[in-house]
Amino acid sequence: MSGEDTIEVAGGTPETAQPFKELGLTEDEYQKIRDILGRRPTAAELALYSVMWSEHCSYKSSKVHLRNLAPTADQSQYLLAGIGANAGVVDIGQGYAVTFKIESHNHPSFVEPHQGAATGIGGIVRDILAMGARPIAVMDALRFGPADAHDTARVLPGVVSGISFYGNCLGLPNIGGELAFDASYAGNPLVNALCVGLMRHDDLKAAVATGLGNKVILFGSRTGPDGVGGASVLASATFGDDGGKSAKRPSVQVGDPFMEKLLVECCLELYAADLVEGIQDLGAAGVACATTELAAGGDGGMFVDMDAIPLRDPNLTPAEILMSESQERMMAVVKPKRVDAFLAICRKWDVEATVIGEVTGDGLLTMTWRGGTVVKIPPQTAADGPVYQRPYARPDTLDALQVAGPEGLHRPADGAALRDTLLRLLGSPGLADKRWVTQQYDSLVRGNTVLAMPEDGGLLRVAEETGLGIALATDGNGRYCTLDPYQGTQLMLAEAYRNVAMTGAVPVAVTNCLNFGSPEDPAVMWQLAEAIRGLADGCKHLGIPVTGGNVSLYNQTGATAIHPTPVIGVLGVHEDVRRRPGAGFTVDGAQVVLLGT
Amino acid sequence: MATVIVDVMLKQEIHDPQGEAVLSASHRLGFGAVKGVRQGKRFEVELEGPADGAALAAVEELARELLANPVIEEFSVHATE
Amino acid sequence: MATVIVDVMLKQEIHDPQGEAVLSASHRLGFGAVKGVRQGKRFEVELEGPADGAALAAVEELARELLANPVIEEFSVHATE
Amino acid sequence: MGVVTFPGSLDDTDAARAVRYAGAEPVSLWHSDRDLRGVDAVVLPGGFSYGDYLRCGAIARFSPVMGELIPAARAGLPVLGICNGFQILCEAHLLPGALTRNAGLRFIHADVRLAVTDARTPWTAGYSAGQVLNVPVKNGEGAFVADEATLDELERTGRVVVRYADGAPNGSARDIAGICNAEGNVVGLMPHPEHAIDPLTGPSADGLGFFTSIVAAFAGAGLGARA
Ligand SMILES: Nc1ncnc2c1ncn2[C@@H]1O[C@H](COP(=O)(O)OP(=O)(O)O)[C@@H](O)[C@H]1O
Repeated sequence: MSGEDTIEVAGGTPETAQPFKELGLTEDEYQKIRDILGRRPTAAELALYSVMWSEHCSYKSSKVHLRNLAPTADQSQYLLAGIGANAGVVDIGQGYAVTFKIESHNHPSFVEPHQGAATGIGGIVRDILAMGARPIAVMDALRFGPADAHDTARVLPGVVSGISFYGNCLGLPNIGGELAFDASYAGNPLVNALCVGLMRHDDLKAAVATGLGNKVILFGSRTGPDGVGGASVLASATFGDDGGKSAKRPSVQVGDPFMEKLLVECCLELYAADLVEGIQDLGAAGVACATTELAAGGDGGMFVDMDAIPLRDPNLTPAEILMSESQERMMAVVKPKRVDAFLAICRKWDVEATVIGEVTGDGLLTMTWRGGTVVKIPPQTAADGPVYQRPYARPDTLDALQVAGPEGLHRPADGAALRDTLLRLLGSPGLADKRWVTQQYDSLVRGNTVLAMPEDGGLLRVAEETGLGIALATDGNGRYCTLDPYQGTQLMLAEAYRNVAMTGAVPVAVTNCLNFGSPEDPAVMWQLAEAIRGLADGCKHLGIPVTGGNVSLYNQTGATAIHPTPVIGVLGVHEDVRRRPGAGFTVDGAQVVLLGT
Repeated sequence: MATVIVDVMLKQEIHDPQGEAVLSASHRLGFGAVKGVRQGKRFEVELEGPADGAALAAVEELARELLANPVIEEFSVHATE
Repeated sequence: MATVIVDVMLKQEIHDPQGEAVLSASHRLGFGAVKGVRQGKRFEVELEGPADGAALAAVEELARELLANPVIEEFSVHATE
Repeated sequence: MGVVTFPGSLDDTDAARAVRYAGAEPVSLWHSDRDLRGVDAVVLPGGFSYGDYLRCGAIARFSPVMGELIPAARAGLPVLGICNGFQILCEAHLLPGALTRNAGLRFIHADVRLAVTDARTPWTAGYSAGQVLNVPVKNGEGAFVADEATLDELERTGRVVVRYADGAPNGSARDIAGICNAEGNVVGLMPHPEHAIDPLTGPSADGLGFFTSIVAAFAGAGLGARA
């Protein structure tokens, strides 16, 4: 049906019932789309709005609070691009800039741990690539249910093997991360992946479609039926509470790290040859998101000939093509004169590339399919999405939690009990050696890793001649943040900040991944608001900007939310990595000094 | 002693990068008549008793539980002659 | 269009850690009747023309050259019905 | 010294850096060029050529540059295959045996102690026999296998070049970490000497010897005079 659902058809059939609820839109949102268009949306348009207006893509619940982070950027002399871009860009001196970001892939990693985690790495790497940078390292912050829980035995090895498979094959050193266990993650593990990229100042790329007549090129893997509707359905709806019905479970995406490696090298060569006017990675929401954001970021409009999009499955409908989350794809805007050179570089890297449209001057995003127009919308309306002021309230269970301080806890009475307690602590999964995980990661590839596991922060050399480097650390603690999301978030910020400082680097920027439960629960919304307020205040104190991040909501099993878990990543600049201090006692007879209170 | 075969393949709609890599290598090697390749797994499961209905049913369950990942793969079970 | 199957298995004398891992997992899951497992690969090769003698011979060659490593693996080729 | 880049090669920049540290000039060789650009020796670096999707090294073996390299190696050109490079050399039958899934079925990255058992190849001449090196391994399919006759032959003819000193972390037959061909000019090993050239970025500088050995060989025995 959708094959013929053109805007003309839609205009003539206002009464046709549309599956907006199944696509995750509310009654109000659906009506708003009709108001914007002055008619009912076509099936393709409905699909497009549904993914763009999903919580995952539109930040509709968190946006009002995230605004509080913006002022932290003003105080930084280091920032070249801030929140709003795919990832923030930080000047690190000597002509170099660094971009970094952390992102969640929690829900897919629960459904299919190996591929879910693998494609999580793939997604964040393309984000960094789209900024014009060469990805140079990854980190992963992982949280699972109790180590002995049945699902943990399924999920943990799969997640780690997925990160190992994708990151190693891509040739990105894994320089650190976290591994924590808590019952609150048993039905909803957290898989947060960070990527950092390096560029020269003038390499910065923007996700904009400008220049009338410029061509739009889709390149990388073909579009298939992978994860159709994933963004709108999976990441926006609590799962596990649908009574076991699997109707909402989208097909899983399979990662192809080899194609991603080719895509990385291909993009970097395209950048070096100055063939790219604008570029966007295809993540959740695929072609819908890339076209909308490129068009909305530009000043004209965009025309897309959907018949030109190379498909892996010829039976896909326009709606499915728009929503497909097929991995390892990018979209670029290229001057007509340079298209041939662009395609030649893609051929060199065996990357399929196709001109699918061009920049227009009418301010609209228009798409045709088999002779009919199936999309014609003002792109900004899809890119911006609704903004919600969700009610929030401090949970009334908190007082009871907070009064139960450590004073009442049993203390070891003698040496033997102390020894026993210490051994139990050391043997607990949270503190035990992480080698089972970290051994599966290549931390050395590219030959610039100065510190990685088991150090508190990762340290990378950027310039061989001068020793310039960058340090990174991530930290999170859901238990602290349950007790006090404001303070807890600041504690995590401080910890990541210290871990970076420990390497000898000066902390200069912050990224964050906010993992919370359902925003429709006022208690969760309060946690989110408090955590963001804490982060904003903490960054103001420390004088460093938040350059980007990611919000992952609906992390819960049934009605029970995970612990509020902001994961904070801090980036530091190291003047000379050859002067890094190591952790651990190195010299006999050295003095041990305790700093701080 | 009987041997039962379990073939596990990615579902049709799931992307198969391995098969694609083999396909393009086949073309580079001059096997132009090859139009598509999908790569899967083959298990040879040796059983104590005969490959009767009960045994096949057990292997079937083993395949579902362990050998195949039902989220992305499908499988078929058959006895060898 | 015809589909030809290529099964590739490790030679008997080559150690198969994947098969062994599956074997012990089977036992843990209570499938005691399983006495041995070997894990190999299965390729579904789609051909332009019919799966006649010439086509099978070509796939046979593809298997020898590319799909199997004769140092450690053996293979068999057959058309699907 | 040539360093080949296949699609999916990852340690090519590291190998080139090691070549530079050893005092030679790295020349980058592209997989689809039928051209060795007159280099005196070639390094096949680590990585996941073609994603290692079929078998590690299986597809790279057929690339045009290998079409040039295989006869040149047979004619005596020194070739060092590291990790994926070793796998490619086995797939190309320049070295016997094959590399299979690690015993634990997981990717392993660890620093290992490596004993140099054959210091006669042009790639190991700078070491003394029995010397122990601290270098990293990182692979998912690093278990060397060959039939008993081949293993016996390798041992008898002294072609096991390096061995895991504390036991193979991956189930490699007879703890073999690296071997050479009968002539000694082609060496393959799973551990990564190019990641042990500077204590700043690796566990030691012990691996540099592979690269300085070959450079010394050019300077001494006139290997560099190859036409
Ligand atoms: N999921 C992971 N990915 C990569 N590195 C990890 C992961 N989990 C832990 N690590 C690394 O292992 C080391 C030890 O971790 P951990 O014991 O949590 O350290 P700490 O408690 O000091 O933060 C650190 O270097 C950390 O970066």
